[in-house]
Amino acid sequence: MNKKDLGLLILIVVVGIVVATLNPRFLLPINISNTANLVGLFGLSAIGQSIVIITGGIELSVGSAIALVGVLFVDFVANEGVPWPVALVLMIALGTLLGLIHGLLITKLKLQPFIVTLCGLLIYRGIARFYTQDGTAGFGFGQNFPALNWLTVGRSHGVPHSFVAMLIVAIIMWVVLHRSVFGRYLFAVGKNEEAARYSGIRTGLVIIWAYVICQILTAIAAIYFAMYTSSITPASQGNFYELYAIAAAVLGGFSLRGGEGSIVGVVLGVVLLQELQNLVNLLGIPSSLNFAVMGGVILIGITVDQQWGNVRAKFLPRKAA
Amino acid sequence: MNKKDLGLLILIVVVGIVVATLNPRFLLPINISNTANLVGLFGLSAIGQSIVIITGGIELSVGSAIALVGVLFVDFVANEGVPWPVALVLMIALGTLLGLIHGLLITKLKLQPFIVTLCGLLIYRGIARFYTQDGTAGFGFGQNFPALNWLTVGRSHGVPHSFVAMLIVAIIMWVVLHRSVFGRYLFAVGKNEEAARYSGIRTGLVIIWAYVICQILTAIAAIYFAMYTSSITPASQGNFYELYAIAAAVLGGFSLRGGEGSIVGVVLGVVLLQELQNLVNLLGIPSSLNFAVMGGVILIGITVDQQWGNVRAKFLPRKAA
Amino acid sequence: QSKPTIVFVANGASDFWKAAQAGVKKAQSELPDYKLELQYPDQATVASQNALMDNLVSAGVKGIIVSAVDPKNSTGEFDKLAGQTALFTTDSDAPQTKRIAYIGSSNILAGEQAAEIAKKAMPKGGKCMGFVGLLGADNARERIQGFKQGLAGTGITLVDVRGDDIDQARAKSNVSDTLVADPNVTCLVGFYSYNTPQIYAALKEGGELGKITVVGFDGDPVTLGGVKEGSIAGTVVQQPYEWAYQGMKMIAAYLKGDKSSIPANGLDIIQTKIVDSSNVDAYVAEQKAMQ
Amino acid sequence: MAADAESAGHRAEPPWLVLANLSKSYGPVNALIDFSMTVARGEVIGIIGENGAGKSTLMKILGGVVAPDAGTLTVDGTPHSGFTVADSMGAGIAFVHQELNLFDNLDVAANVLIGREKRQGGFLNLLDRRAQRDAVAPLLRRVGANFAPNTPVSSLSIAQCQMVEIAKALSVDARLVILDEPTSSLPLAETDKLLDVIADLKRSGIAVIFITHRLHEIERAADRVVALRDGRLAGHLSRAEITHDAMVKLMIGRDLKLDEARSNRPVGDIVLSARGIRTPSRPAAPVDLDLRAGEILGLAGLVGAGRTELARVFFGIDKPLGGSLSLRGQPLRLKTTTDAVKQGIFLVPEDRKLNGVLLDLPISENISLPNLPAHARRSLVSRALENRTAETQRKNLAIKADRLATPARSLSGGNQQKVVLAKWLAMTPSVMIFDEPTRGIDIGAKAEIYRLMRGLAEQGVAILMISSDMEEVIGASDRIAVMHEGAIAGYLDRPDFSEENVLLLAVGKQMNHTAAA
Ligand SMILES: Nc1ncnc2c1ncn2[C@@H]1O[C@H](COP(=O)(O)OP(=O)(O)OP(=O)(O)O)[C@@H](O)[C@H]1O
Ligand SMILES: Nc1ncnc2c1ncn2[C@@H]1O[C@H](COP(=O)(O)OP(=O)(O)OP(=O)(O)O)[C@@H](O)[C@H]1O
Ligand SMILES: [Mg+2]
Ligand SMILES: [Mg+2]
Repeated sequence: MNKKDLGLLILIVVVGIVVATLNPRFLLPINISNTANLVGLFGLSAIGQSIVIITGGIELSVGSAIALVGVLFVDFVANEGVPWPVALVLMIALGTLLGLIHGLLITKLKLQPFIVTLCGLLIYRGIARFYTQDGTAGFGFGQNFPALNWLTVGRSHGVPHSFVAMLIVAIIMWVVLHRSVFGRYLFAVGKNEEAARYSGIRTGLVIIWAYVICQILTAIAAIYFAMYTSSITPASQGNFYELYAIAAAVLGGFSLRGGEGSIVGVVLGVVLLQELQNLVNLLGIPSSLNFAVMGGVILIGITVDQQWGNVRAKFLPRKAA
Repeated sequence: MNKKDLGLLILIVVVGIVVATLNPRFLLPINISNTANLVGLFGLSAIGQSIVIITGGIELSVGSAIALVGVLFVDFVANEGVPWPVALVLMIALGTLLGLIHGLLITKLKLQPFIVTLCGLLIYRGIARFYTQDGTAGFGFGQNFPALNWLTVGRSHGVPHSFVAMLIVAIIMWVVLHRSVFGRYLFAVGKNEEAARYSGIRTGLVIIWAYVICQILTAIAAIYFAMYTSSITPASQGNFYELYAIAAAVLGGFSLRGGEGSIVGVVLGVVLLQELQNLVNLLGIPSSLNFAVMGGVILIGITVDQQWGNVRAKFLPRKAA
Repeated sequence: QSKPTIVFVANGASDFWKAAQAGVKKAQSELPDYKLELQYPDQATVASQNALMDNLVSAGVKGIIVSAVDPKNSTGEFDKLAGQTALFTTDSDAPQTKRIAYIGSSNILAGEQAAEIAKKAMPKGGKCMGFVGLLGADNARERIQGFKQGLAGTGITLVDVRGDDIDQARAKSNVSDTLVADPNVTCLVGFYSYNTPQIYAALKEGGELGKITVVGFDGDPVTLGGVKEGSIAGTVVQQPYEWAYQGMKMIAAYLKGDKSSIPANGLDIIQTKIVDSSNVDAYVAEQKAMQ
Repeated sequence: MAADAESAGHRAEPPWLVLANLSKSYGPVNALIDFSMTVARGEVIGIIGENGAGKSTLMKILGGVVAPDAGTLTVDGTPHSGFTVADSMGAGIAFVHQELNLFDNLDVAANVLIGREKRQGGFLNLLDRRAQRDAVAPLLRRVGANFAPNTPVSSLSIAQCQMVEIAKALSVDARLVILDEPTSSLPLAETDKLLDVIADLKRSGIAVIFITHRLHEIERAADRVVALRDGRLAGHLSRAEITHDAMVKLMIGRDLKLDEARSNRPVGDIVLSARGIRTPSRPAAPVDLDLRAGEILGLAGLVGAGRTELARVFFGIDKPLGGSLSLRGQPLRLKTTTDAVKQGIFLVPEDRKLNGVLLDLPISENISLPNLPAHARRSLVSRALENRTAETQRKNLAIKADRLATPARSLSGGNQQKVVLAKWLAMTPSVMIFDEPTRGIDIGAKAEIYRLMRGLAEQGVAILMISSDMEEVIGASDRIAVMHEGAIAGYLDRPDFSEENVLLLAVGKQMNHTAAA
């Protein structure tokens, strides 16, 4: 864990202590369990996003993809009678396809990631809305898939399985990003794609993989979200979730210029954001201020982090090169 | 007008001809006038956005700023009895302030534009919603401000004044961007901020100005939007408008890496986006598909533009460099 | 160009309007001389809805019945539209405009009916927490107002209403958080159609189903299931089918020159009704029959 | 020399790499025309040529980065028409690019082994970080680097980065190592080390192609010289024929007399003076420095001595932690570079690609940029005025570009440097700071730059010349200041000028007055 991550952890703990002092019920196991569940849901998509951000890209279609995959999954399972494991595989295939398309457009046609994924944002939401004729996709009353439920919304000893899933994904992605050759290439490509190419790295392939991984994780997150809400309004499901994911990554020390960041950081970023959401409800802050609180804390966190870095640079002499 | 702009113009005309063939009412003066009005509204904020994009920055808080300024303006004028010219000046001052804050955070504290303005997006919307307690701000029945109305929602010979305002702003910004010393600095900073600094340019100041200009234009756009809708739901007014502005700029040939773009381009980008919205409604395409159509056309437009550039580069020998 | 068109403009995409769609269809079968449609703005915003209606008028639509996103403040736009087409309102009224008539329910009355359910379920009083999509929206305000009016003088209070911006994940976590934040809350009210199912789900997960009184609005299948099961005290349903069906017929008549069906005060209130365990089966059957 | 005998031994073998009739043009610019050469095993070839002669282009073709328009490459008897980066690597060609290509978010070891990581964990392809470090440490020792394999590259200076690049080339099991101006920012000691490395490579049968504008390095290291002029082969020199004058003649087609004459005119008053300036990386070492009108003060020092950082303070880029500046006796407060430029303090930066020119802007716009208001009427830029200035500067500095509207990117490194000079010379300097002014600049242009500097000094401009090129420091300065670990270790006046003295001060020892006498 690097210094940035540590700073974030301290911020999370400090905020936690303040909230717990104001309303001790903050520490109730059920509340922590609920928050952990949301951390799991948002964490899955944020980890995906962070892989793309490492390469210097951005994936704005996450929220829409969550709506599209959610709608299809629920409709397949609830209405079309597709067995859920099959639907799950189909959704992951869909995620792979979306990621592949984005990656190809970005690497082969040299389109800017921002614009490709912005179009994705528009198109996938459109398709999701069209598919249901702008209606809601949901499970009927009493429709039940015990195994699927256990996997997604189940809890063991109060630990939500969504959180467990996120942890597993985080550990895998930690190894991939920080310990594998592919991870090294992600960092290299993010810093200087040209130079990476000169070094014999197949940069196009690395970038395509990043988008594929992101969309696969997004598809998994979409299924968890779908099972959590168990009904999906395609016009609003997942709206702005890409921004949450990006915010979490940036809070966690990622640079949108690419080449910087850690998995621990993004997970902590998600934890902080969810803590803030929880705090608004627990302290009875008007829900209209929810956004403002979130924005304010992110801004303060980033500023403090930055300033702290400056102060360190100023007063602590650099170690001999 | 450069080749990129010309290509876009051709796309606009072609789409127009197709739509007019399918539904001749597309060419009715009232329809063109309505579309021109929307072009005016969105154009004002897109021009502002494009100035920021030139510097390699991004301004994500546009939509929220439109909500905040709109709410305050309407409330001041309709409920607080502030004379509208005073309110107008106050709103422009507010825009200046917001731009200044963003610019200072970005240049002095060295925060990333994406994250500063993302926090702006969250915070301003929160404030707007809190200010009205999540209610709507609107003019009461029969409240009327003839001069203000004439300026904003009035039309002369069918030409909406919002469109006229946008044209005036576009001409001014064209001179600023493409002919003035400041414009040259904007491009230089966008291409390579460090090198610009090493040439004795006060890059910080240039960047701050870019955000101030953007927010001033956004504030003006906000007032036009407010008068157009004449009521403002702070939770939804302006949602995603930053994305439209960015999409328009990118369609118009701007690079999000900075240092590239033209005012003619961004205006044409806005025209195309509004033409698409209009088309969806006129051709009776399900409105759920609106987004998908928009995304699809942007993607195709950008791809064609890019591929055309590649083909040109391949087959037409470059003019003497 | 061929047949005159009448459009039902909803206030945003939602399942709620599926029933209205059915009503439009039914009316279409009875009105072959007209082309009847239902359209949504691409976003639930005034700007988007206004642009949609401007375009419809440009396209030559003869009559519009609209569920306004923000009726209070759409005076100018509605008056302009009323000059170009036959304009009716539904769902939420804009009485000061030049619209011809309003066909729909009264949200204040609906709120009062919800209060009835609460009173019946909690004779000893209690603390209620409300949940809604858009706190500022008129229908939300009126329902909340009606609910409070209906509770006046009883031992039941509505302590707060949490908004979620139509984000269902937020809607659910708001409920979970409330259960944690204030253990004295004994009653939860879902003011928007999707809020009640999310309350139901959160309670179920928290193992508190049945221990807390739930009052709902609208007829989401989960809500109705909960009512049937007994874990939801009751719900107040509107009749969008009737709005669309009767509205379309009224406009068609009006366009033919028959003004008699327009109520004198311009208000055609179609009553909301309480669905509780006593009549839920009948209601579900009735809805099935309609589709 | 032993090396001579060895290379003679290899000459009998057929060359393993043959370049035949290579041509490459960028639009109207013919960067390389019908060029042929061969490379034998264990041969050290020095490539020389003026800026823009096509040296880097040739190397990029060898590296597979640029595809030639015509011609073939034959490796071990196999001709290649399309030669990709992978082909190049496969052929055992290691390449140190002229421009640095390091990843400053990774550590040194990761950079050295990028694309060729040490792996473990089978199909999982995990990094073996210990093996990486173990593999890189000896390479770093070999190039004389004093930093560890796990040092983040972001904390290295340019010269140190260049060492990493060289280590990277050594790490490949190469048959040919291409070094495109590897010493352009290496000071003397490190350069020596590099020449040793080259000799090492040669001993183990590895060929080296070595591009540099420092001709004495070629004299020391090369078996053979290939000269380019305007994209064509200008001629060869065998080991025996390599002399400074012969090389110059091949490169520029005539003799060149380096103008060593220094005016003995007395220098003027103190223009810029610094007192107790402390910089962030060396807060404990305050710098006092006086710069006089009409003098060229050479500023020497080892890698990372802190010269660049001092220059940044003088130019208003960094704020010092403490201390004060004054200009002609008046206190000088620099909040931004604009303040410095207003006072006539100009900087020609060390990293021209990053800080010197805007690569995508036309040459003319680069030149007018610092003085744009003077090229504008009522704040609107006048292209006519701009072009006039640019045209004047192009003539004065002999910038090799066919049109001033082309982006600076298309210029060779040397010509880019001239553009940086041009933008300042179009204004009136009172203090000019040159940070490695001739880095990557050919000998002809170098002479011009020295002449320009001298001319400026004669007009009374105070000049601070930071340089790691010992010849340059001793040849062009009127006075030398030597920095050691952030502080000024001492000054040398003309009589004391010697490589030895500069080096002694640079490593923190006392200088040796007798040696100078
Ligand atoms: N990408 C490019 N686009 C256009 N012209 C180019 C490009 N790269 C190089 N050139 C031109 O090709 C010619 C040869 O350039 P090259 O970089 O090979 O020179 P060089 O001999 O390495 O010079 P230097 O000593 O300055 O590094 C120059 O005239 C240069 O302007
Ligand atoms: N104590 C230190 N720890 C780490 N890095 C240092 C230290 N001192 C200097 N450096 C590095 O060296 C640079 C400071 O030296 P500067 O570049 O000013 O040296 P210089 O004398 O110009 O040498 P060079 O030949 O490297 O340009 C900084 O950019 C920094 O990266
Ligand atoms: Mg070169
Ligand atoms: Mg230096």
